[in-house]
Amino acid sequence: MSSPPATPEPEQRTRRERATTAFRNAGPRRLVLYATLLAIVAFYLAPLEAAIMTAIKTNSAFNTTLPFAPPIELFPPSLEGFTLEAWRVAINKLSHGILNSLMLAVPATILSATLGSFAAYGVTNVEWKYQMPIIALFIAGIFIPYQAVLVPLSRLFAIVDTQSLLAPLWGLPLMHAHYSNIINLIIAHTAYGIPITFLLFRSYYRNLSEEMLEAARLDGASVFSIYRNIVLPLSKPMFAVTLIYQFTQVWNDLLFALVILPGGAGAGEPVTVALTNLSGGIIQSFGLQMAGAFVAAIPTLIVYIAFGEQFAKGVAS
Amino acid sequence: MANLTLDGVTKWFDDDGDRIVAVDDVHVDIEDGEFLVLVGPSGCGKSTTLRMIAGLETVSQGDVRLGDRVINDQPPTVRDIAMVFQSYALYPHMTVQENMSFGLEESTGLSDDTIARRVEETAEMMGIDDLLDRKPGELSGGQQQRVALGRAIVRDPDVFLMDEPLSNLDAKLRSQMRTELQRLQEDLGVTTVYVTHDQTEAMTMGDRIAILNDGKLQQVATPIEAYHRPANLFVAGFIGEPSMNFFEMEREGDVLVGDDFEYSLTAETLDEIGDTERVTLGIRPEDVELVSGGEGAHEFRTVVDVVEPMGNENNVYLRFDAGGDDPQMTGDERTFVATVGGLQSIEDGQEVAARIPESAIHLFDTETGLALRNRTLDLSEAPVPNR
Amino acid sequence: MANLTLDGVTKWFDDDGDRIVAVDDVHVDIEDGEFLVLVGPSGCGKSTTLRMIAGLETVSQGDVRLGDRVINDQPPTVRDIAMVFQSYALYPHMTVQENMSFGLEESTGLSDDTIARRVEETAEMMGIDDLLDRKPGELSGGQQQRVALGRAIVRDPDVFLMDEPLSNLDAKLRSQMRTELQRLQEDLGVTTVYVTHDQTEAMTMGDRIAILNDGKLQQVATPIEAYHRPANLFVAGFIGEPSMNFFEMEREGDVLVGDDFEYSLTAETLDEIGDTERVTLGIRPEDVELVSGGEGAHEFRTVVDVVEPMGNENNVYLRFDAGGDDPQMTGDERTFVATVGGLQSIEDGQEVAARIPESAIHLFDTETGLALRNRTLDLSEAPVPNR
Amino acid sequence: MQGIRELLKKGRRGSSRERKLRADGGEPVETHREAEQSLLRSEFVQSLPFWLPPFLLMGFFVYGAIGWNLVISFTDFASLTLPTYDPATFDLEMYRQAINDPNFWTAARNTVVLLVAFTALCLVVGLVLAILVDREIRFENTFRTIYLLPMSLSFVVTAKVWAWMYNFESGMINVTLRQVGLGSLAHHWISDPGTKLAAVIFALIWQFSGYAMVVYLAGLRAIPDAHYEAARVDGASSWRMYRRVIIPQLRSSTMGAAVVLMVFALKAFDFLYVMFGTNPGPAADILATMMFREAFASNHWAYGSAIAIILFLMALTIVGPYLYSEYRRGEL
Amino acid sequence: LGGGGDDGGNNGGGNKVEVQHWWTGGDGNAAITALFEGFEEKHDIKIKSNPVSGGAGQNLKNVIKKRVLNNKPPSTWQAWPGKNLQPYVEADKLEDIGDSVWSKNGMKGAYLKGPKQAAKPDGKFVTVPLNIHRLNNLFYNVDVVEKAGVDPKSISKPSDLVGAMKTVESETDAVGMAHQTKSGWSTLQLWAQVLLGEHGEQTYTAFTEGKVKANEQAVKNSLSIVKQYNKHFNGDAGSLDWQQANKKLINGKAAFIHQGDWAAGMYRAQDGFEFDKQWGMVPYPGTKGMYSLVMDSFPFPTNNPTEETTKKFLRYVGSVDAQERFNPKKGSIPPRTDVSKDKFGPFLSRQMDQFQNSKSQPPSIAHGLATSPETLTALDDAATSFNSSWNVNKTYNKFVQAFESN
Ligand SMILES: Nc1ncnc2c1ncn2[C@@H]1O[C@H](COP(=O)(O)OP(=O)(O)OP(=O)(O)O)[C@@H](O)[C@H]1O
Ligand SMILES: Nc1ncnc2c1ncn2[C@@H]1O[C@H](COP(=O)(O)OP(=O)(O)OP(=O)(O)O)[C@@H](O)[C@H]1O
Ligand SMILES: [Mg+2]
Ligand SMILES: [Mg+2]
Repeated sequence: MSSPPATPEPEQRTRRERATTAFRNAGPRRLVLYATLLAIVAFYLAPLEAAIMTAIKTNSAFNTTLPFAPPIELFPPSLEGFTLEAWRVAINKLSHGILNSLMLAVPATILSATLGSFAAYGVTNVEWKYQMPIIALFIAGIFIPYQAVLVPLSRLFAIVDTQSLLAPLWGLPLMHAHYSNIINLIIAHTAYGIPITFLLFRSYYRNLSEEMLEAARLDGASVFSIYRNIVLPLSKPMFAVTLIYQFTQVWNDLLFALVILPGGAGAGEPVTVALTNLSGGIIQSFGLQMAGAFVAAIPTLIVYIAFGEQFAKGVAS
Repeated sequence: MANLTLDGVTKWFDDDGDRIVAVDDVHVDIEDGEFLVLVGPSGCGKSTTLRMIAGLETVSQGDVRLGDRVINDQPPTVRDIAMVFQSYALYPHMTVQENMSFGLEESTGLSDDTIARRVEETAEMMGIDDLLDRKPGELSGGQQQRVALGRAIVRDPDVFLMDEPLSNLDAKLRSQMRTELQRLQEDLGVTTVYVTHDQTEAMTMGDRIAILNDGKLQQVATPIEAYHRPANLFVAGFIGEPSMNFFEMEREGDVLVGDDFEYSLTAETLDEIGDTERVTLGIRPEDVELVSGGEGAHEFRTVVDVVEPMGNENNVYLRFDAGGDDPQMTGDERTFVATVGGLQSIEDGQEVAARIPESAIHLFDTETGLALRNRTLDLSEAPVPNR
Repeated sequence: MANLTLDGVTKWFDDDGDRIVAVDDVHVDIEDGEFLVLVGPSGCGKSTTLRMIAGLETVSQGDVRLGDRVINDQPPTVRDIAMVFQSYALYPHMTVQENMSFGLEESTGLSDDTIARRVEETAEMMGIDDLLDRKPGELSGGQQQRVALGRAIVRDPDVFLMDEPLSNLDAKLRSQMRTELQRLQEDLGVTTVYVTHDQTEAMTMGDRIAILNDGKLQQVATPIEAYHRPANLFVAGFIGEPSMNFFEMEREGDVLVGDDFEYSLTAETLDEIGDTERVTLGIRPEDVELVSGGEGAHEFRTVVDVVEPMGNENNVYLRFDAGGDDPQMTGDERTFVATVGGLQSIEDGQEVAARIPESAIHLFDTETGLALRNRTLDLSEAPVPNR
Repeated sequence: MQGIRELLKKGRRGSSRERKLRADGGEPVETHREAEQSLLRSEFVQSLPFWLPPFLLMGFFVYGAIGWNLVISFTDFASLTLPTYDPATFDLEMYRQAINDPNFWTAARNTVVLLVAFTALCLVVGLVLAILVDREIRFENTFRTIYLLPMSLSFVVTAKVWAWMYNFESGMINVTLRQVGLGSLAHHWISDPGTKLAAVIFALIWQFSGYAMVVYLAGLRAIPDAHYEAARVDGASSWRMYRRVIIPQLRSSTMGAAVVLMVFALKAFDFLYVMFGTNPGPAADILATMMFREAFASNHWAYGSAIAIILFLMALTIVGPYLYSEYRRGEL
Repeated sequence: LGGGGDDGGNNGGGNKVEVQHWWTGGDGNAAITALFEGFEEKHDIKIKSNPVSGGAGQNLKNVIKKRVLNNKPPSTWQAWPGKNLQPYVEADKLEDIGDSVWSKNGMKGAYLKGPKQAAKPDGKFVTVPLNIHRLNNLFYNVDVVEKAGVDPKSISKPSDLVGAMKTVESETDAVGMAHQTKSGWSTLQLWAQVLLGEHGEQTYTAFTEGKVKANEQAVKNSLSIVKQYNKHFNGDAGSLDWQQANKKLINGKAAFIHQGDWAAGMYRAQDGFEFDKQWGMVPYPGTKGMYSLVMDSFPFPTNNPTEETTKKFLRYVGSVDAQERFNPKKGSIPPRTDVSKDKFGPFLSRQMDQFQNSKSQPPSIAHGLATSPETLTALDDAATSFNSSWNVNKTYNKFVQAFESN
């Protein structure tokens, strides 16, 4: 006995365009659409493009060329207006900040993502009473204006002197006393990062199949083992999103650094602070400002361009 | 392995202070090795019952016993029960091999070798040994279903619980897996509780079926018994497709009087009714006979409303020939169904006589719904021409 | 209102340069007021065909005609066609009233009063007039379905298109809505194209059914014709549940020789086969007769593999009695099904003789799948006892 | 045969009420309740190591700090003398001072303007972008990434870039205007108090409209194709389809995006700080900058804390109802 | 806790003097580096230089306040003296160094009254001024004023400057005055000079003492003069900082600029832009004979992490050697009157002469020497809004309030 072969379920593509067939058929309207999209691209990129151009211009080229024009003379061809001096100076002045930012952002990001994942699992995938208030407190933490904690925060790190507490550490090779400032920042960023990482992980964990987790319980796995063997491996994509998001947040922060750092060079200032201070010299150069801005932005730009897709997904959730 | 007993098991949920009773005082005794099917309409508490057995839901009242142990308070982890979920609930990041090993690793102290061997044996038995290195995402629905089963089987549990395991498969595959599953359970002889709301699965798969409605157990019986000897109106209406025809009647002496017709009863039947006044008469569509005459006992003149040809048989919707009825206004409530062989040609509007043989009728107390009398059965007929 | 014609309609999709032909040269003529059901397995192009008629998909080749107009290039907006979607596609933020008015407001210049009146009338007809102020989220599945229908009806279109409108309902509700829909269409007399992959709907609802497979039209016929006179193997296997039993045979003289049995043919039948060598013999489960003897013509000794009691009938899975077969290893491919009355008691392992009457067999060319001979039919039988 | 159907229906309808009645009658057996408790407890206990440490850390820094901040706002902590945490000296003096401080009201007004204008415009731009991108265009990901790109930048960076963009003489906006012969429109964008706040809002929209786009895009994608098609078949034009069928369905996307955008707006401090220093002037001063200025530049710690608390309450009035509605919808 | 900070963990570098300042670039950096070198040579003690840049010193001020509040001050730091230090004194955070520092090196004799006054905001010496910038300057581009036929030396009152600027603008392409209105302080200091020049030192002092209402006419008048100046400011004043404004003078796009004499540092750095040839400076009209003070100084905090070495450092700061190393590079003049002029260029030498011969040294309002920080903030605020509104009455009212709130 034979039966007709079972056709596999076709992959149903959702095609919005079906609903707007007119657009597909009418070439001109399609062109208008793309033209609009490109114009918007210009709007979003123009400031960045012009800033880059400014950053590679000599002062005189800056005064004589249009902001968004490259510093290249066509008649006669010359690169006279081109210079990387601003970049050299910017990198020189910001390199310690970049280093500090890395030392700060990487651990803070990993810590807050991990803790966020822990917490989200603990209140989402394990059933117990009264978890709602806890969840609400976690989530409300996202929306707290940081101004509301600044004064206590600065008082706190004045009272809790990590530098003295960790004094033995500074004697070790490669350690500096001012790392205590970075440690303070790591703690703060971790704590304030938890709510958002919690939310990201929670929305992800809520959508994990309940039945799958129950299956694991029936398979004899403990709460810990379920996390370790099922939830954690499945969280990889969400960790990517969270890490990207949190990294940019920490990297870009200025406020906490202003408040928590005691201030002063070598005190572990992250790159945003260093960039703010870039204008300290007498000669104000837009080229230097823009070059500095880009030097400081490069890591997050790279992260975005490389992982924009996941990021968009995470942001949307 | 052991027999599983639900002893007055009740489950209520808190809903903002209100109590929602999902399962209400259910008693079932499931024999060692028995295949019990739990059926009922959506929301009747099937899944909840199953989940209480598994330990995924606490028992509000009553006992769940495995053998002599009350297992109410045991966490699922230690119950030695395996469950197959509707969604299969395979671990998507693990290979089939890992999916199947996971339970053994977590719940037993077996060596890796032993586990690997057992997984391999089971996979072979299930015909999925060549899929062991794939991940669930790379499997078809049927294959996933088989892996889910394999994952349960490999643990060699005391009890299998299955919650609509076939409902995600397409019709053809479902009927194939149905037979396979049934055969497998017979071979393994593991006590099994199987939840479904699919008629066919309920009727064909179980040793016995337990029919739930609104959290209350309606009947536990073999499929045939449930079909032919329903305990009450609900079971009678729920089991069978098309449903049994019901007519609400008043008893007047030895005659039942309904809106459309009168039905005389023999003394024997009258005895069974006792002194119930309002009874519901039920007759299965295949027991309604279409005859040419129309003047015999228990024969009624009817008009064909709609014919649904099903190929092998036709469902004929009949209307009592009250004469002069506006045909357009004929609501659903006035028709009843007869199933006739697919080759008989019957057309809309045709007048036919329907015979409702007394031997085939069911009678229910309209108030309580309880069965007063079920059809007479003679199951001794030998294999004979089937139509 | 007008008749709808698909004239060599073809649709291909671009898939990274490759052409995927979803609908392939389909010709159907749908009469004014006819109810045509489009069936076929998943992915066969049913929805695509419907969407081309609606104008939601461009036609790659061929014409769609409404009356005499070719409507290929008309946007959906002006086609005067109403569609009921599988998901109902009710606008969740509008009340039922607004949902139903929307189409009239957008496509006609009717005054608000007129629209309100028409909506009310339709709602009354559909029995949803007390739901008018609710939003779709507050309706049950069946109510939503009714609203979706009402939304289509209120527009009084030339053609109704319905894409699996019942598939989201549960079994009981589905069978109820089926009859209701059918009756409604008869009353309104609007040309309707109805897509489904549900057997029962296809058989019971349509005036005619069009069976599609892999984008190609297999047969357009009345349900009964398609059941009893399938044009090819695909239709024969697709229509009917349980499926027709197929046996691949070689012709040797006037005898068909298969793996398990031989089947002699009368001259008349041989004529119909012509000189085809490899034929597939088909027999519907309900045409397989179980007899006590076993030595008559076209009778074969078999063993009962599994019995599936369905209540009103039993599906009996039979295995040819080749003797000594390991019962565990009996794959699905070796069994065939017979449907017998529900009251006959037959048990697993029992030996029975199966008769395959020559009048009931279908023969197909194994290579092309085309029907060589369909069963003889005598539809003239008057209403007689049905079993 | 209607009987059974009716029965089924009745059963379904009546069931919940009946159940309640019954359930109220039955007395739960004590042991079971205990069992339930112990089971819960074990799950609960096992979940503790996961959520408690992060919760304590977060709770201390977020809620602990807010509480502390509140306490400080009751003191008269200022300048270089540490506060005395003596409840007897607590008063609402700082709040009174705020109410009487015209700067506070300017800042509050600017904060509201910034919140509302920025959020609303961002949503509009984001919606338009989302609709444009959601048209099965080629290179959709590229477009989307570009539109979202500014969001990756620090406020410090965008403030630097826009400070230059807005420069009267060499800034790109004025240069471009002059280049196309609209020199008369060239303007002191960020020094003229009339345009200062608008310029800030514009730059912030540039930075964050991509976010609104992404949220709306997800919202649009969540609307079944069938709704577009049904609207088409119903005879609606594209414009009407979006206006009447699609956009009304984006309410929850709008809510979600709006709340997050407001949070961004509250954090716009960095932007203003880099662009204008601690004192952006009355035209662009917002509570966030005012708080920072008062606390960290003028050392009016208590006063700054009071402003912070007011800002926090403002945020709460936005977020509170949102969270509650999410909770009601079971989305928390 | 008080002891906790003393454990020496604070600077991690043992006995190094930690000096915080905001001279992170250009002249300032060169100057302070020279000073540090001098100290290290002399005492063989390492300096831990810990600069905080940005915000025109505001950032450093915030840092210091935070550290002092937390009882973890640096050894010493760059601070504007005068009333700026009042909060520290009030909170008892600065120590009297009248004996330990000021009595040495003949400091008390070598400093003029003005600077000494500024070093003891509360009557006790708490800080050591290192340098002096003059505030009452009017710089001009020689070419431009000559082309316009204006003689800056002949302008005797601030109000007369308006006419001069008109002439400049009618005769040349240059604007009358380069100015920045992006932040408030430039306008505040400009207005202060106008007040000083137009209404005399007494009124100026009365204002700093809070007697605003008593001088309503003077205040309003000086404000309206600045408002008149506004018509002659460069058009992009609102988006510049002072360096960019100053460049306009260098480029000949403006005739005048009012700034502290730090502005001359830019001229010095510009090739071919020489004092008295391309640029010139006169005391701000009406302020001849006065030397309006802006100073940097180094205070001595209580709870000092390196008490003795800090004192050594402060003594050094008050020494001729230190001031001779520092000031020529910085473009400022030494507060000590006994420093040789050899190392100072013609401009600074002239300034030193004028300083030493000045009748009075009024402290700068805009730099916090004359009023409490609170008042300064309020005045700054007022100037910031004046920058956009140019509303004399409103600004006057704010000036009044600036003193009232304290
Ligand atoms: N966690 C819960 N909280 C409150 N009520 C619940 C909960 N789980 C189930 N219920 C209710 O209990 C009843 C029984 O639910 P159950 O899932 O057991 O039904 P079911 O028979 O499995 O239905 P289905 O066939 O739809 O799966 C339903 O009315 C349901 O709404
Ligand atoms: N937009 C598309 N692009 C490419 N291929 C498509 C597209 N839409 C449909 N197809 C393909 O066309 C074929 C027919 O699809 P269609 O949706 O018409 O099937 P169907 O018969 O309605 O199936 P189902 O019963 O699953 O709804 C399928 O193979 C499908 O993959
Ligand atoms: Mg269920
Ligand atoms: Mg389809």
